[in-house]
Amino acid sequence: MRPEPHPRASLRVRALLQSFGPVLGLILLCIIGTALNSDFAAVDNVMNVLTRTAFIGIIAVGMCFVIILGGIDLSVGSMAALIAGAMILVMNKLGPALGSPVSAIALGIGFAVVLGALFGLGHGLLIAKGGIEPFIVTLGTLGIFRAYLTYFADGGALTLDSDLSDAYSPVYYASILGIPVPVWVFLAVALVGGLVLNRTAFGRYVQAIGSNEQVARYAAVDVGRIKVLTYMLLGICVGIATVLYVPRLGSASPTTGLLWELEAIAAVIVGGTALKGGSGTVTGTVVGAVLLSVISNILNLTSIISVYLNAAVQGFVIIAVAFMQRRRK
Amino acid sequence: MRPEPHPRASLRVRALLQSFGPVLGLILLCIIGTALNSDFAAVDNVMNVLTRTAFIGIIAVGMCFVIILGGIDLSVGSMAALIAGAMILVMNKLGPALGSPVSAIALGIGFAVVLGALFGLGHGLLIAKGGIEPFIVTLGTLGIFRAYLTYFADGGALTLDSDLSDAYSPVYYASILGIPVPVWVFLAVALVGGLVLNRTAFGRYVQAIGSNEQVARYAAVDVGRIKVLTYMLLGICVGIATVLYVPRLGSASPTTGLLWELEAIAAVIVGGTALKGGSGTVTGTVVGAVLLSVISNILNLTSIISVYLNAAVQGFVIIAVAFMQRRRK
Amino acid sequence: MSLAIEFRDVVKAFGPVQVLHGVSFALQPGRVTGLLGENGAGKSTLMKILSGYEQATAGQVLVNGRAARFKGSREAEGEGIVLIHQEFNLAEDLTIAQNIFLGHEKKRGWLLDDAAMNREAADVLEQVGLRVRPETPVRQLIVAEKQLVEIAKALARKARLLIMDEPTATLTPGETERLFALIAQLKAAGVTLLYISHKLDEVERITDEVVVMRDGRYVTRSETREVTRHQMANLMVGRETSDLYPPKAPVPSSVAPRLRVQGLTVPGWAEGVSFEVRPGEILGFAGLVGAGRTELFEGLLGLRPRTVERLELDGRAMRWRNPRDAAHAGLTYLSEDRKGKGLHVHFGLRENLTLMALSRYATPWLKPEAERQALEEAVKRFGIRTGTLDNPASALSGGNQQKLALAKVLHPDPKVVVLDEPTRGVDVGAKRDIYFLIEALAREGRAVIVISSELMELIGLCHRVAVMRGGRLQATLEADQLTEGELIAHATGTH
Amino acid sequence: QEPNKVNLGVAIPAATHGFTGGIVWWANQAKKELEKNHPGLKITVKTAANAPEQANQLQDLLTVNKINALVIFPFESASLTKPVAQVKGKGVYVTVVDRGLTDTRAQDAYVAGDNTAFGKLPAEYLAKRLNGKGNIVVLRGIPTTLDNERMDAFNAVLKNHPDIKILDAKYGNWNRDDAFKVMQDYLTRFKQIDAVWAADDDMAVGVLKAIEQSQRTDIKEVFGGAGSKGMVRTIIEGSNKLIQADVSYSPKFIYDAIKLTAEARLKGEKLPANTIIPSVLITKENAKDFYFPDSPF
Ligand SMILES: Nc1ncnc2c1ncn2[C@@H]1O[C@H](COP(=O)(O)OP(=O)(O)OP(=O)(O)O)[C@@H](O)[C@H]1O
Ligand SMILES: Nc1ncnc2c1ncn2[C@@H]1O[C@H](COP(=O)(O)OP(=O)(O)OP(=O)(O)O)[C@@H](O)[C@H]1O
Ligand SMILES: O[C@@H]1[C@H](O)[C@H](O)CO[C@H]1O
Ligand SMILES: [Mg+2]
Ligand SMILES: [Mg+2]
Repeated sequence: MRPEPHPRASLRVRALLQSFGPVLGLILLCIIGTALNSDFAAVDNVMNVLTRTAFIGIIAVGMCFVIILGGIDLSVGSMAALIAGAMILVMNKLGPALGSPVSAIALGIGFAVVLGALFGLGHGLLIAKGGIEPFIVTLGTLGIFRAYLTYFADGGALTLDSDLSDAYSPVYYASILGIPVPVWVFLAVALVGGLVLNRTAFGRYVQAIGSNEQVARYAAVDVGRIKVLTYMLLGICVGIATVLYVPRLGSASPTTGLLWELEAIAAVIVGGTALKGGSGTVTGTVVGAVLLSVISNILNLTSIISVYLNAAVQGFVIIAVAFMQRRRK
Repeated sequence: MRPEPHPRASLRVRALLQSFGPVLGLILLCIIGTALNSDFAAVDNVMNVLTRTAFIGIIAVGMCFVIILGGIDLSVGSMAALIAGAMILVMNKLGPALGSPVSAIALGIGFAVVLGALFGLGHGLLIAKGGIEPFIVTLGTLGIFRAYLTYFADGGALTLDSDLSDAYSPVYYASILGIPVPVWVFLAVALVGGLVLNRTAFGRYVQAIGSNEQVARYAAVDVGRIKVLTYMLLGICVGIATVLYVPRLGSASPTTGLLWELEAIAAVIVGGTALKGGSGTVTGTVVGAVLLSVISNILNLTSIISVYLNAAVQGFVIIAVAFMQRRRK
Repeated sequence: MSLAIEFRDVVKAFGPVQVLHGVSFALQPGRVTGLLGENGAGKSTLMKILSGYEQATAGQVLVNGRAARFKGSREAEGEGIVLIHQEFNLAEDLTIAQNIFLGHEKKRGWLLDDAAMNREAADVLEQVGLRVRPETPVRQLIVAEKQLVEIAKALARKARLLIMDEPTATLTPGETERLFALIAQLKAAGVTLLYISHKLDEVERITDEVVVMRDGRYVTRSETREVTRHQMANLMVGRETSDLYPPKAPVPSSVAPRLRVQGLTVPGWAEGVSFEVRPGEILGFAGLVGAGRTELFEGLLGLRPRTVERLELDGRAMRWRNPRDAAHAGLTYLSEDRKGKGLHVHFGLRENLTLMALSRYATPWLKPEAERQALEEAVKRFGIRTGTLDNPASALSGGNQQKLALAKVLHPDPKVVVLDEPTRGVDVGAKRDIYFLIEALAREGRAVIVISSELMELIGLCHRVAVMRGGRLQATLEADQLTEGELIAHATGTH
Repeated sequence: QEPNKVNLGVAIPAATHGFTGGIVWWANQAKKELEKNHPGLKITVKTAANAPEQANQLQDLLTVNKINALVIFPFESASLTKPVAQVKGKGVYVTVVDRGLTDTRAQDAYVAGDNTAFGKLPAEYLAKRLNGKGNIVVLRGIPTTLDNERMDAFNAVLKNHPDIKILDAKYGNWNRDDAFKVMQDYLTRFKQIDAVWAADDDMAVGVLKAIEQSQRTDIKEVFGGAGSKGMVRTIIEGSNKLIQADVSYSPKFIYDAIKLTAEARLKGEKLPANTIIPSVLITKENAKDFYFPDSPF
């Protein structure tokens, strides 16, 4: 047999470039950031950026599964807002009843994650069993979740009682071994996500369904069940993200989580996963999420351009990064 | 494939339901609307609804092509806002210079459509030649377009000079044969759109690319060119929609066109086109757009439920309509 | 170990169209049975029912005497019944090993045991003779390799009844030989085999008996050694068949070449290939898998990066860069990958047929009536069998899809046409029709290039045959030099 | 900290509609003027599209820009309380503008418009104009605490006028287009409307267009809110008889807050704990005082 011909080798290089595209972009941005402001590379700033990436990053990990599955979820921002609101209501009720803020918070956390799983279950059933396009289902629930939050908050905000808020705040603000709690959680979610995607049958089926649903069906994969589980997984991620969000801002209002769906999807796609599904990586998604935060961090650190044009700079950078890792036609 | 008990009849019914799903939904809604408020069916209200559907509807027709092509455009709302702003600036300059409001308006209209085409050209080139995911390109330009509008408007509103505004306003407010001008334009765009999609080689190529790009390429379809043209077509639709929008309020501000992308995409998908592309109908899209306006019109005409829950009702209705026309798994 | 299968009055209808009209016959355990029938006879459909991918509308399948009604392929696999599909069923984004074990993953606790799966995949790949790493994504494979992966996938299932639906349609003689050796091994191990093929020489060689279907009905069965190939063909079509190949019309040697290609290089695939073909000439391309024939022509069309020293059509220099330019110049190409590159399976027959010649129907508005008329003519001319003209292409049988694909690339009326595996999966009757059609195309003054893995086809049809090996043009054989031995010798480099 | 070196951070919402456009413009205006006049002063302006982003900016201002004074127009009251408290905890002098925090310990000074008056004044004005009798339709902003405050104040006044009926109050999202549609539908639904509380000048623009199109004559008053330059000019010129009054709620208070804070800190002084910039009724008589032609709002 003759040696492996070139094309596969060049394909390898390409694949490498593709998966390193976002990383390269990130490195480049970091160089620019440091050049513009030497404090950019300071530990404090790096931790700040990573901590704030945690919400969107955790949601993006779940979104990565849904997109690889060939689906989409537009509702995550509203879902987070509603979970935050419901969680605050529950904790405010439980706090005085139980007398112990810590157990109220623990119950609240459990409640948030379960609620996320249930919302995901609903999506999954409507999509897999109801046979409705994911875009429509989640566009619908986007409105529904936010409306119910508005309703519960009477148009205003739901705010966590201050004793609970104090007891809860270390979940966002404390550090372990010098690294803030949300970063640990983000890391854990990303690791578990990567493991589930690449090393479990479930993850394999998600990729198979996204790549070719018919083939998966022919291979006797229980397509419906996997779809439901995938949307539940995203729901759980949203629940976890909310658990980190609430101690930070301590309240939920009708504007909470607005446009998070776009950010989460963008993190996944900037991270090199194709919107049409079939393949993608958790690592890429994490890098994508960090990259997006870094862009706005750099914009915050400098004032070289008009504030009106921040969004434009973000737009240009996103397109440029995507260009670096573009696929061959 | 599952066994079909009475394959022939049930397949027919299914196909019928699928294409009539949105129409049925619309009829049902109209019945509900009339029951809730007898003014719903009044000519004035019907004309109001159709007129205000025109913008989104016209954009949705273009979006329908892009989605059938297998693409997406998130930027249409921002694009409309920027075109509106640029158009107002140009007309305000030209008005005094030319001395005639009418010719300033005519030039402004031409400018808007050309600008739309150019933006579409930019998208098309980045996507087809640059090889970047449409989601990313248009997410980027979404930010860019809106940022530039905000910049030009200094964060406020750009307002058309009052003599121009008076001369221009018939384009939105006048009627021909009892039907408002925007409705005529909408009708014309839909008809031309339907014709182009179903009765021209271009339309066939759009479907072929969306169905399987590789096969289209092998079948000597100039995939790149068709993609560029399709995004240009959407850009032109956005330009036309803007031409109708500006005379309505005579101004453009950073809130102009906010979330229109979601509405336009929703109209297309509610109208029965699959997000993954390959096939779809202009008629469905038109019905989808009207259906979405009717929902909010009905909500405005009644106060049976808390205002907070309006968005929830919209969500439920969208999901229900989609359920009526769901595809077989 | 072996399974005994019996079909009893199996009926299948798709919507209004009934495709199986009460099929009854039995398969004897431990033997290799060939299933013969024209395109659209219902072979694939019957096999899908047997292996749980489709359900019969009426009738029964008995497995070892017990009625079985499989609700899905998994249940059939539970009984040891495995089908290798005629059309590929591979998830392109997954690797070879991941596809092979899809739905049957090996695990260590919760986690997948990829090392073990890759190891086992490597074993079965070795058995089928595919030397590609199991971690390679399927997207990167060529058609023949995908076919081998399909076979490897079935092997990994440890079948007791293995059904092969056209397994060699895209294989070259080398892989085919290896497959036959494998079949012999399986048979020796007691596996019952069902073999569907339109290559009657293969059927003759490896089957113990043949079962013939026609128009959704069982016709007859016979011990293989008791029938000749010619008789098989007659049984399939239900009438006397005549010569497979048309007589070769002489090509005047004085005419200038229609297409001249000089120094065509497709980086990584083909190196400095030059050839020419005259009007009225049929030029064959032979080679083994990996010879680079497909890629050479994909490069010629501009579908892959390539460089070319000189390109001439009717004496004029050409510089087309994509299939569209090429089609405008008068050259079209039929891909060997029907499903992935050849047809829009979700499109109607009409839309598929006219796609490459739409400008003819757009003046400026498309005329569906004219398109439909063209479809009716094509259905007649190419013998496409379809329930209704409104079917999507996916509802056609494999062979009929091939005919549609052929009709499609000929529809623009090209001056030069490149046909890559033109008779893939086509029945003998239709094959003959296609050969005569190709001959007619040449006689009309067109230049025809045929890439084929069936050496007999090249020998029977072509005026000259170019042989490629390792991306280089090895030799160009004139009609009087064309023998199987000669071709194989050049293709394998043992000349 | 050297008293005469002030590194001032300004955190405000992004210019997403007329009013916030005004906020951004006035903040930049303050930066331009004050940095020119005070060499020891550095002002960094950050605009945020949502609450978490604003919280992020606070962190960045602190960690990287190393601010020692902050003027913040909180995106949301409750959400920003904790992040602002953290900044204050690091020794930064904090002035909060308009949307008050839920815990006032998190701030040093508060400069605000008067949201209660924003709802109260139009209610009193309309009650008087309608002689205590008539039908009013209301457009609300975006569901927020401050929108609630205004609505509650409006309702509280009208409770004393039982013959004035609020036919409905739907959200127009502080957006001209949404207001246009809501008003069109109000006009279809209600045959007799005496006055409209549009609750924002941007929304009033949409409302006026819808009324103009319908050619209805029953409506006597449209009352916006915030005192945008377009509305104020209309009042000065008397060019639309439906627009007779407005209530001031000028984004200029961000300018005032920055100026007050910067100048006080440069001298090492403090601001009074509360500075309320009163919302007052704008009519033809006093309109000139509220007209800033250069501001975008
Ligand atoms: N999903 C479907 N819907 C409608 N008709 C179908 C469908 N699948 C198969 N058919 C029809 O059933 C008939 C039998 O098809 P089948 O694929 O079994 O033929 P085959 O004998 O395998 O032919 P070939 O040799 O070409 O592979 C054909 O006429 C085909 O058009
Ligand atoms: N030594 C080898 N090891 C692994 N793969 C090989 C080897 N040699 C060739 N190949 C594979 O063979 C393929 C090249 O096949 P190509 O399509 O060029 O052949 P072809 O002549 O068109 O064959 P076919 O007649 O099947 O169409 C490539 O995918 C290449 O990776
Ligand atoms: O953002 C809101 C609205 O724009 C309103 O018009 C005035 O108050 C501001 O806070
Ligand atoms: Mg078949
Ligand atoms: Mg080949």
